[in-house]
Amino acid sequence: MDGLTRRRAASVRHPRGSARDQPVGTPDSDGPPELVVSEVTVRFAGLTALDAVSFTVAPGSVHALIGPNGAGKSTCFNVLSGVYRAASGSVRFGGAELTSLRPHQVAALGVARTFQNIALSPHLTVRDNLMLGRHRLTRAGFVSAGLRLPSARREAVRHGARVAEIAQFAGVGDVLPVPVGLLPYGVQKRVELARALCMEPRLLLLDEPVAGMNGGERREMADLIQAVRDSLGVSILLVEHDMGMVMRIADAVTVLDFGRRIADGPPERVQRDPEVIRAYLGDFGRPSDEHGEA
Amino acid sequence: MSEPTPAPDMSASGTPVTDTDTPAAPAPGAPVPAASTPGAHIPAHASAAPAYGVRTRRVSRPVRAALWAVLLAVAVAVPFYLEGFWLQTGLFAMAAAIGAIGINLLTGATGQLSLGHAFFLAVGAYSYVYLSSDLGLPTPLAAVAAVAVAGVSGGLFSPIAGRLKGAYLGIATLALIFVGQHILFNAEPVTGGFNGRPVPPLELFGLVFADTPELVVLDVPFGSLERLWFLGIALLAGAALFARGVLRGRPGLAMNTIRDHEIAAGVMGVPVARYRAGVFVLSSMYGGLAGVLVALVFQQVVPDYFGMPLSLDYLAMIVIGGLGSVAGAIAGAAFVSLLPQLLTRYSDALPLVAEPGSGGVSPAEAARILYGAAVVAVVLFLPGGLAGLATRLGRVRLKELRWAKSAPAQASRR
Amino acid sequence: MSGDAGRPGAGGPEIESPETAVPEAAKPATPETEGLEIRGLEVRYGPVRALRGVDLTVPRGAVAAVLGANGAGKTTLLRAVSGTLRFHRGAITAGTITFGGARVDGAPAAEVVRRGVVQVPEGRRVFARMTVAENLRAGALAVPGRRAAAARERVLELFPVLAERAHQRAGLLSGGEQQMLAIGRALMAGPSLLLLDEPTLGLAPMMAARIADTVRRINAQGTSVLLVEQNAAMALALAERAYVLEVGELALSGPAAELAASDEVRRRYLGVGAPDTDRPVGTGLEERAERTRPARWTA
Amino acid sequence: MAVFLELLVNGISVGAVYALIALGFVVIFKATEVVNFTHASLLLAGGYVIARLHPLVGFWAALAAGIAAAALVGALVEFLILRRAHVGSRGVLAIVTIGVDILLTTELTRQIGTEVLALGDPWGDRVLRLGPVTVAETRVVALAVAAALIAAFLLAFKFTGWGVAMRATAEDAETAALMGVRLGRVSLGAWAVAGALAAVAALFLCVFPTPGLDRGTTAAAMKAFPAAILGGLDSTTGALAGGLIVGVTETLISGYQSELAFLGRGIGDAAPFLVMIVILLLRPSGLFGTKEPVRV
Amino acid sequence: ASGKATGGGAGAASGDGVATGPGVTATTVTVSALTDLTGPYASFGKSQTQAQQLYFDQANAAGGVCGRKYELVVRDHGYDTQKAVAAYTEVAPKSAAIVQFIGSPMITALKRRIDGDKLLTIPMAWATTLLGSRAIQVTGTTYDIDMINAVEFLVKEKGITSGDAIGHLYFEGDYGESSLNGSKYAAGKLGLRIVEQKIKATDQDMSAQVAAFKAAGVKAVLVSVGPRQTASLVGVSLAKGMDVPFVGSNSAYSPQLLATPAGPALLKDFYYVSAGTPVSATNPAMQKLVADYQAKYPGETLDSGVPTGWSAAMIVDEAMKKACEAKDLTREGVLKAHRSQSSFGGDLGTPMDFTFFDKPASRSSYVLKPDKAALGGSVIYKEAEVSELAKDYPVPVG
Ligand SMILES: Nc1ncnc2c1ncn2[C@@H]1O[C@H](COP(=O)(O)OP(=O)(O)OP(=O)(O)O)[C@@H](O)[C@H]1O
Ligand SMILES: Nc1ncnc2c1ncn2[C@@H]1O[C@H](COP(=O)(O)OP(=O)(O)OP(=O)(O)O)[C@@H](O)[C@H]1O
Ligand SMILES: [Mg+2]
Ligand SMILES: [Mg+2]
Repeated sequence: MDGLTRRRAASVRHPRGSARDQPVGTPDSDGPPELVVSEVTVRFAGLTALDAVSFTVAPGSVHALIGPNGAGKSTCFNVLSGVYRAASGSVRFGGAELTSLRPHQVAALGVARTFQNIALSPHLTVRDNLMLGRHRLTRAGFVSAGLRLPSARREAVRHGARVAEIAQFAGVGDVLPVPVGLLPYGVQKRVELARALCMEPRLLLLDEPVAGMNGGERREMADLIQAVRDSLGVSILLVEHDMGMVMRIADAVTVLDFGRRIADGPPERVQRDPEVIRAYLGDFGRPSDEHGEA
Repeated sequence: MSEPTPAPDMSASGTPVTDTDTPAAPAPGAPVPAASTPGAHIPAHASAAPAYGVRTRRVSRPVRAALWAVLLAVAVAVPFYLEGFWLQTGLFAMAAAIGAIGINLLTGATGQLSLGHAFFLAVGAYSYVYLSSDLGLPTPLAAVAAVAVAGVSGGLFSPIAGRLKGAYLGIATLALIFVGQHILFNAEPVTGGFNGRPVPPLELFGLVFADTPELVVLDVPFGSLERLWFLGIALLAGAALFARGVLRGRPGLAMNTIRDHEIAAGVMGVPVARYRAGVFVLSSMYGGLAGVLVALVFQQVVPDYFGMPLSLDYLAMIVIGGLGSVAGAIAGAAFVSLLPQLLTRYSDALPLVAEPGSGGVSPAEAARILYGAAVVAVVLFLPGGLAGLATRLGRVRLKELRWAKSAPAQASRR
Repeated sequence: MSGDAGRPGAGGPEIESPETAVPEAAKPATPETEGLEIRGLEVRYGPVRALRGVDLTVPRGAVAAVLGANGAGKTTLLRAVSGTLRFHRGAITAGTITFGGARVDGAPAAEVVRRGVVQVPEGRRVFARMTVAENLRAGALAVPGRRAAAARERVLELFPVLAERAHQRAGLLSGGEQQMLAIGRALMAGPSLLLLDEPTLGLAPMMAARIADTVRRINAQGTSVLLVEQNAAMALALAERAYVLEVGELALSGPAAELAASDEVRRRYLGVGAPDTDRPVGTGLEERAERTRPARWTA
Repeated sequence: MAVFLELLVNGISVGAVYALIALGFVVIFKATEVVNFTHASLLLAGGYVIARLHPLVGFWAALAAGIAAAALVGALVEFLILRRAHVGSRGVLAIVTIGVDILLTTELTRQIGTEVLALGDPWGDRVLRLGPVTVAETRVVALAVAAALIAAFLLAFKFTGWGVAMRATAEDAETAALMGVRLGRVSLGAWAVAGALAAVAALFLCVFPTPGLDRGTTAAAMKAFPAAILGGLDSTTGALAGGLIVGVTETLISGYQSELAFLGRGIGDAAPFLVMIVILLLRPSGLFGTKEPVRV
Repeated sequence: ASGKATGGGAGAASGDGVATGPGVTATTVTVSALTDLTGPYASFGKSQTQAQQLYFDQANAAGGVCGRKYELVVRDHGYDTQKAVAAYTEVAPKSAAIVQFIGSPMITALKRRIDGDKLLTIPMAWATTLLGSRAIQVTGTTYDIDMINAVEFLVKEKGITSGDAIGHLYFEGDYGESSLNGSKYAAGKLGLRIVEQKIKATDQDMSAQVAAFKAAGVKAVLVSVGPRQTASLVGVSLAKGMDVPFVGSNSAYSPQLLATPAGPALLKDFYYVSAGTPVSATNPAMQKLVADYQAKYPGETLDSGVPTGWSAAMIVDEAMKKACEAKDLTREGVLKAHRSQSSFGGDLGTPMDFTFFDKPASRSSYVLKPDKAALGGSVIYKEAEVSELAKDYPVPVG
């Protein structure tokens, strides 16, 4: 039928290497490349949501992107993941220039993200939602899936196992058969993270991963994120308003305000930066201060 | 069409929380030491787990196999016993089912409304005629090519199909019907105009799907209908299995996600526009196949048939049958195509249905009314459509009431 | 921040609210408290029982907080009060809810609103295709025009960004801006009982603080507040009385300050303490993480 | 030239009627985001009542009755069916309205039988002569009425609480309820209004130059679909624009069909759809339609 | 073994030595009507079916045929191709003839099968595309013949002269287009210019078409559309001051129109041509039919469907009688008998010749005029005659 399926059908006939020896995931086993955001500007009707923003996410680091509401954090994510087009500027990830790519092309490079507002399929089970994360890693197209070619079957089994593994890891292992719509908010957040992990990303964009969680859960999530970084060696770009968490797990922090970058550097320094305190922290999240403790 | 629904059908939840009741609330006021309320420490995702123990066990294999065997046996026996009228009605139902499966992929699974399905049936039917009689392709080849042509014409529509959503796409596809019929009526050299054109019978491995040459099997005369019956069964089975594979497989997931959350789908690596177009092409190929079959049964293609009402019928079918499910599409198709025939056939025997011509409700009208009522009733009382109902009943019969609740939503979604 | 500045009861201990003496369940309904009274509430979503035997009181002019893990039933509780359970195929299967002396359980949402009970729903739920201004109007649908205008003033001064964005589609606002809009929209109705479901969700620290102040302010003006909040610290600082839900049942309740003091609560809801020394007990997540830390994916 | 003018004016006059029908679609879509296929049978119902009553009670009373009746039918459809259909997808609801339409149309056509019913309007077959051009008075009235109604709704949607409530309900019923919107009333109201509009449209659809109401009348509702869409399904202005565009295209194309014979004669009916396609390619949500705000 | 075993007993001879085929038993002869009682042609279909019911009741009362009683099976397809095809498949095996088949798209779809089944069929459509099949008997004239006669009528009586333009408003489909063939042929012979306007059955408002005709300065308009479009056309034309004669095909007019606002316009200068005698005709046969019909169906509208249906039934009955004389009621026998008749009827329509099946059975048609007072809403304006042109008009076949 259309190009899509033809290509898939072809690649079904000769998969990259034979199923056993070759990794199906991103071929490079030597850590993720660095992400270089330079001079990115995004404008909407009236306003400039991002104004020549630049920062760099070091390979394998947890980099926090913070700032007041409406500062442009999610917009930045949307640019990185190809949902918005930047008016100018460039985003380089390894060899690739992301600003010119469409979302699925960005995904193909191993950039995964979660959403600020949960974006799962409420009717599908958790397992199915996670399997979608494998989309970029699998090849079965209309033809091979329709004809149930052995290749498609094998693929499904192999990736199914991996999905279960990741689900366990993310702490949603035991709700795999549940339609997502029935899960409480906090659990859905985990599912989102798990789905992103299922893409075997090299760069993971997390938009407020612990929003709507209580202290204990926040901590679990924080540990989970660190575990991801350590065991999967993924670079993580993190948007979060929970200063306690940011301070605990971030290696570097970039602060946006009104679409401009007002600070950049290691957490401690940023946290003391008067400009940041004025624009964002207020008397919250002072050093030593766990999130919002009275 | 594709706005995410707040919460899925709530009948689709697991065994009651009572399974995981925590000990009674501790003495109020004074906070209680951790130890005394163990239940309290299980974090939601862990404690919730049993609460969602959605056990999706299916009917046991042997039972399933047996059911299929019986079904097959019946299907084979039918042409030996039923008269032509029934075979033909059955064949229309099969063709409808194929088309319905196709549109279900589009509307049910991907959330793209299409009112233009009849057009693709027309493309299939006419292409078959043109390719076989004018270009002289061998008929089986012509049939395959016709399906391909339908797919291509679906592809040509992809600038629209890829970009438009929901109601807008639905009505945009109306254009296919009207423009299509205009072409059918006016492009006489190809379409034969309002007369339509005779359909050359299919000829497969020397077997001609027509009344001549005579063929008698077990001293039952096998005319075109008897022969086509088996072709119909085969095509339908193939179409159904293929669609099932697609829905259960990788593409199915992508389609569902496009329906539920387009942007998310893109970010997860699904080329949304291309998929939309792809599904549209696929469903038009199903339409094309249905068209070919219809043509073979009709033996003459006429433009009037491929009008707006046909398209609407297809939508009704998938709703009655159950959105997104292959079995549903088939059930719905059977219902919609059999109902009027049954009523007209047995009008005299039926109460309340009056002799045609006499003042009362004529069979045709009764059929229309029941048909409309069915669409409404299903949506009101049978979420998940006939398919959902079937699963429910099946579960009940198998004493699996507990999972019955979990059946429809899941069954109807994937 | 010092939440309880000069507000009696917030600190809890010195003023013993009657509840602390008597067990919740045994406590007789007190009609003289013109506030919100929930007695023996049970809620089911089809077969799923989400709440059971919940008793809760918000005296007029008071602030009560509800804490609980994900899935504990907090949102369900608010839905039960605001009469929106039916939108989720849920229903109150036992117990009563009275507000201002009158039964409100089973009343349609619109009715409840007209009684002055207004909810800020979980997850913002702004009207994406309508402009910010229109969203605010929608908030004031149930009140006469004059009051609406006044309320509008207050809201815009509370969230200046909404004024800047007045004619932008709400769906295009940032997450936090949407949250502000959702709260502002609720305030437009000038409620006498405000149900807040995670109002600081996705808000920057300063903005969260501003919300806290707002709650305090409108409460001072006589609005009672039932606050569901994951930021337990803030919640406990704001409320006189707090309730802890666990898997659908009340696990703890008492003066906010006391709960804030219990290390149980500190650990599980404030998440306080150095990670290594005391992890959240029993979640076993870290252990699981160790056990099943997947390697990089190589088929 | 004269011909062109004549056709143009005729086109506009037909367009007015389409606009009226399209407005009905728009109202329902704005209030419920459902494409209302029942509109065709609402038309039929309204027209039928007018046709049956005018000999007895006179035209204006009959018109009032027809409007009331159609409004009632609309309300009933909402109250008995759509309100009770708990489906996520608006598409399914659209299909439900198809079912309802089949029900109503079947019964109504049964009632109408094989007759061609006159609506007894006061304008009869009088025409206005504007220089070389003549146009039926009924159509002039139709244009005026359409313009007036559309303006009215434009204002209503923008400035009345009703409009806001309606749109809020359409977008998110639960949250709307939390704003104190009485959901039942709003959508009931919307359907009643749509019914009333249908009756008005039916009037102008069935009077001169068309011979009268009969079972075929519903077919005309089809042509209002492209009108509603290319204007933008949620835009009252769009309904007017769309109606006029469809009317003019149709009339010009059929008027000049001899010159356009190479396109195949009788393309008049297909043409509006072609125009619609072109417009949708340029503007996927119609000329005046608001497009989904996309952001995550 | 199944009921289907052993093929459909063709040529089996029954007790009385009469060879019988499908639809004929020792006691009954089954004939079927595939009609439209719920679709666009419901009124037509209804009066035809009732007329035929009446005919066969009387025939049976008079002893039936060949010692057998007629049995009329009625199937309503509501003008839906699929339903029609299904209905045919159902009734064909058990019918000796089809006395009424409404809807040319449906008949065209089945033409080949009807031929193959050798099943004598009377289509209630008069397109030339239905000619050329031995089993299908188109009654009376075809649409094109009517239009030729119409043009000649215009020239003879309405002062149309060579060089003039006449408009032709016609439906998409074979009805419209066979009519157009006729008018074009006649126009060619008489040096007239035809201005075509093609519309669909769903079109209601003829303003655009009138404008076009007006612009082309037509002196008269031929009308091959449905009644509603006729009404709109005539009404609008007069209102816009295009006061010319209109001549329609027999399907273009229905008495109901006289009740609509277009009524006066129709009474002014509108005519229609038909091979069927109008019910208002004063010949005894017609008057008896009218009387009997009104007796059986009091209050039912009397339109052209009544005589048409009646004579169709009569045609079949005649064929059966003849076949009975030949002691051969097989389908072949019935067809042979039918095709042997060279001058049929005359009381309810113009006389017909069934011996050829590639020519219309008749070439002469009445010119009728609407008339409020008259029964059936029309009266004979000009007695039936074959126009010069029609006589040697080469009818396109199939
Ligand atoms: N598609 C859009 N159209 C118009 N304005 C937009 C769009 N997307 C974002 N904006 C505006 O751009 C600004 C930045 O939005 P963004 O979502 O990046 O903020 P944010 O940093 O994520 O804030 P928050 O912490 O509240 O999520 C906001 O003021 C928002 O209103
Ligand atoms: N519509 C529904 N159908 C079935 N079960 C539901 C539904 N909504 C919620 N539940 C279940 O009811 C319980 C309470 O859910 P609720 O949303 O009230 O928890 P919560 O305390 O608000 O969680 P969170 O902090 O994540 O918002 C959970 O187990 C949830 O899975
Ligand atoms: Mg954001
Ligand atoms: Mg909640």
